[in-house]
Amino acid sequence: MIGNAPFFVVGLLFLWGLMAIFTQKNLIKIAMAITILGSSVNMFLVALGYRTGGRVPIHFLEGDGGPMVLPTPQAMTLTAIVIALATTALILSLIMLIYRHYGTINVDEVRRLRG
Amino acid sequence: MMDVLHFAVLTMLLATAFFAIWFKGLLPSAISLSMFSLMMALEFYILQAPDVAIAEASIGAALSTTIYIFAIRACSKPRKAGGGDKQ
Amino acid sequence: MNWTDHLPALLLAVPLLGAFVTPLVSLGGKMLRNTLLVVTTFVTLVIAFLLWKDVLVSGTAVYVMGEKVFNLTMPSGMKLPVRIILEADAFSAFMALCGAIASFAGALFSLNYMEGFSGMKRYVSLYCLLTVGMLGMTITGDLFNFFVFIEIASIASFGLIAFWRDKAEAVEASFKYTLVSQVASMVLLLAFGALYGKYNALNIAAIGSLLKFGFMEKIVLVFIVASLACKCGAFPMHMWLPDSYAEAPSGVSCLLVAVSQASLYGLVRVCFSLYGVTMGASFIPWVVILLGLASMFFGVTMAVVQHDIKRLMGYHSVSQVGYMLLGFGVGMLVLSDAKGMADYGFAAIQGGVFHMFNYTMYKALLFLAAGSLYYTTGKRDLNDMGGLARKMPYTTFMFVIAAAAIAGLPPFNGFVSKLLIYESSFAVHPSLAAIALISSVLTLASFVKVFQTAFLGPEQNAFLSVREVPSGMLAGMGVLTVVILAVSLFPSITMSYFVEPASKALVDQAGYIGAIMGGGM
Amino acid sequence: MWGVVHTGFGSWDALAWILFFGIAAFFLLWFRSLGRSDYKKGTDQDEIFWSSNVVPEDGAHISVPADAAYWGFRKGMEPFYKGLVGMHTGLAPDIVGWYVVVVAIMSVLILIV
Amino acid sequence: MKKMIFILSAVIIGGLTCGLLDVPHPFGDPGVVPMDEHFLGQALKDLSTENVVTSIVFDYRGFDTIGEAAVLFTAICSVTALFREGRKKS
Amino acid sequence: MKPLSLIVRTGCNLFAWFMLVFGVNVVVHGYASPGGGFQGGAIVATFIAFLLVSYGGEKIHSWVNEKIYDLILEETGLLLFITLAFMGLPTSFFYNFFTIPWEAYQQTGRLFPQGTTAIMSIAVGIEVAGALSMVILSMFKGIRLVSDRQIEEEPGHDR
Repeated sequence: MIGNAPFFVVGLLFLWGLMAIFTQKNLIKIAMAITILGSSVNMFLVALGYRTGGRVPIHFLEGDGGPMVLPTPQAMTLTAIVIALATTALILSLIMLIYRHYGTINVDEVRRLRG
Repeated sequence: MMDVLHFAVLTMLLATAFFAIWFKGLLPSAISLSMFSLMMALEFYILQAPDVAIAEASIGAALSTTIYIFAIRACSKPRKAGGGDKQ
Repeated sequence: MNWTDHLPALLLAVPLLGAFVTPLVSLGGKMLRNTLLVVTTFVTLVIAFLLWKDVLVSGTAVYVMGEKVFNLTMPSGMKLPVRIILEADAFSAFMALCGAIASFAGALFSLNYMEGFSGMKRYVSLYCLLTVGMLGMTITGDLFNFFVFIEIASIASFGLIAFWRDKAEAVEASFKYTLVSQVASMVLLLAFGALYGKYNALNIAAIGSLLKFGFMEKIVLVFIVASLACKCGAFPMHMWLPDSYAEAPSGVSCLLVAVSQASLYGLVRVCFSLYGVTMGASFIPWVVILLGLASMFFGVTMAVVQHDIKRLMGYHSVSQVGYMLLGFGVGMLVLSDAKGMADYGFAAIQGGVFHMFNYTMYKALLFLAAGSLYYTTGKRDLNDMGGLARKMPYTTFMFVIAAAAIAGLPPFNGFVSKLLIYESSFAVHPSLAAIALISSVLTLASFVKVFQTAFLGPEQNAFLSVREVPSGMLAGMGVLTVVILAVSLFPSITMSYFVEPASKALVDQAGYIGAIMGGGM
Repeated sequence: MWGVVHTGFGSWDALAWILFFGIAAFFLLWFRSLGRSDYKKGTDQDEIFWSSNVVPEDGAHISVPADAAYWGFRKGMEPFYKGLVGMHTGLAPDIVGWYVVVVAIMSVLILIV
Repeated sequence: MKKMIFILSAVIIGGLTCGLLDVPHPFGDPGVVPMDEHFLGQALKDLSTENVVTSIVFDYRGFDTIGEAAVLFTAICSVTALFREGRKKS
Repeated sequence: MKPLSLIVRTGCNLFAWFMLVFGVNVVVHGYASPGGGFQGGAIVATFIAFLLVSYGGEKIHSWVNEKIYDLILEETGLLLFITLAFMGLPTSFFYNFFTIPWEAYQQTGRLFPQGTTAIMSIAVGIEVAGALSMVILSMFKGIRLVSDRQIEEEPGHDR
């Protein structure tokens, strides 16, 4: 049986995304870490709505007649995906401008503002 | 059968996420991230969420990868030294 | 059907519409676009005022999005609300009014301040969207909707902080804010998802009526409190704040202050209305108090040694957020204890609520004054300034009023709220009040430094051509000055009509839940 | 209308403070009126005395820079400031790191306490 | 040193997250779900939309959707503002 | 961007038009099948990404004016969406104001799109397609802006 495996995968992805922020030096890798973090949360939301043996929440596709999976997390996830894309686009634009100004995308050298 | 597929997709999710950060090069990372999104879309499909799967496949796998590749191209053009944290 | 019933929806719809039509209106030229910005923020201010008045007269306003009757919270046969509900009690309306004032003042200021820059079409859109996000956070009654609005506010502020993208520091500050804000948002969404999974509801009141304080709720509370404290800039997580407040254009800094207050509102709302008395035995109140003390003290000590004027004010923001956290923390500590609540807890909450309003007003004014200095001199470094009081008398006057208010000098409003916080925290432990007093003294010291170096001193040749700022900027600062003076001179009216209903609404968890769960028609 | 705010331990009266400032202003103006009446603007009474040195043309040379303010305070609290400024490294992952540390400490504590 | 503390904290948070996630309900068994059952039962009758997710996105939680459209609009405004041509100095 | 091989470019060109049609289909049939405004809009937006691969940036920028995406697509979608939301206002904001009763709907064969949801879905589809295309185009423009051209200091900073 599948057990709670999807939830543990979510936790591992979350941890991996969080750790990548601290271990990576490249700004684009850090942006990827943010993307993984967002995806893990999206997967958590969808996994919350799953019912064993459930079917797609569309009345038109009459399946085998089992219970439908919960639709609300899916609607929330749609919103969260678009938000994640918006943030990704913005953070990559900022990285491009940082490269323009600093000539590097090493995170250790982007520290004019300190103290 | 479905459980085996589910396990395979979960394993692939972890592996692609791992390699997206692990690869040294940026382009392989971006491709791995794209694979990650595709696996995520497959996972959503297995969890009976085709709406989200379509969104994730088109946004995560296609558009997100495109802008990642744009960013990598913009940041890999050689520039003169200097800058950094020196004013 | 009365049109005033729709005020909560209009409060969000009007600035949203303003943001959406900006690209069309910009085709008509600069004049039309500026008019749109001012009109939109002014109409929002009027709506916020009407909503506040309405809530004060007739109690909590509930608005159900898309239902057949606007206040039918629960459809027949349901025990829980299903749609998105906007719930404006006295505290929400208070915060919305406070944010709308800051938004209007910043918009007036921006017109002249941003004259020489390109991309103003996008600036106007983003400014309206930031206003929407801030107002939405304050009046929504739904957890996921709160997340959406916090994201609108965050993304709009990323764009606005980096608006001067020709300066490397602005881009860097925006990047740092993006990173930490996004991690905090994801943790927040995880917490909201867990709450949804357990209670199968997203409404704050509905979850609040069901909540039992167990393992999951503890972790969720920690996640929410830490994320929102990060977004409003409490001490160990504050490092993005001075950077981004300093590098943003001044009109935006003014609004960012209101946005951080909206985050603080969310924190307080979750603690008081979602968890309420159930969390009484945990140590979260002490965490809030400790975060407050640390922010207050370390923020102000960092501010004393700064020489960049806006960065100094950014560190002061950290310090001032500490006062509010201290006040609310003391209030949370005695939430389940009726005697302590009557003795000093309610005073602490009143102090915190009043300080939120005061802080938004005078810190916004200080940022606008700093922006005026940048506009006329082109400098932000205090070492290069001096003798500007003769050249800019009005700016000096307003700066002095704001500085006196933030330092808590007696005739001004900052003193009243600080007094309330000192007294109530003294009742908990004298050392809390002592640290608060020391921070207040250091605040005064650093503003004396700013005043002395920037405005006093001999005239400098570099500033011979400096003139007073244009009238639009003066009008923006004037709005805030008038509000500060009015609040200072009529403290009893302010307290009884403004602060006390808000504090009562905040403490009254049963009332907040009952407005949705009990009413229901 | 002006009103008094009772804060539980004391009270706050805006009118009393305005009265106080009025009286203070009266005394201030009174003392000022006792001063010399033969002061004239533009004569040598007006000139700056700079320890018998030549007064610089530009005011920037005789104004005290902001860095010099509270020099002693900063010198006295040198170790404190060294730690505090050292904490603000300005690195982006550090900012996230502090947030993560706070969350971790809080969540461990709330499970123990 | 500092990095080790950060990573340790991240591990603590990750571990807690792993422990937290299946507490609401075990995977595949959401239990009693009044809100979602209401959506599933009423979507066809209230709105006559076959796709329940669409009816939630555009009707029951339509305000989230307008917020989400606003997020996209915000992203466009930000990206185009960052990459604007800029005014040349005269 | 460096030109890719001929096979990739031709394939992308063909695939792009297929994606356009598929995206429009997903948007229009969102009420009854998986899909809807966001998903379809995002698929339509991949159209422009494929065109960028197959033709290169200069050609695309000479063909399409960004104002098309900004003013026409995006504004139409957003304003249609918020207008529909406002039109429910006598009852409540976002009220679904022209649903057909359940009995009448059953007789039409249950495939007829109706209610504001279908129109809102199309509005959001237009908006998302315009918005994401705009993001792609501006970031593509950003590559040149970042590498070749100087981002000059603006006159507003001067005093």
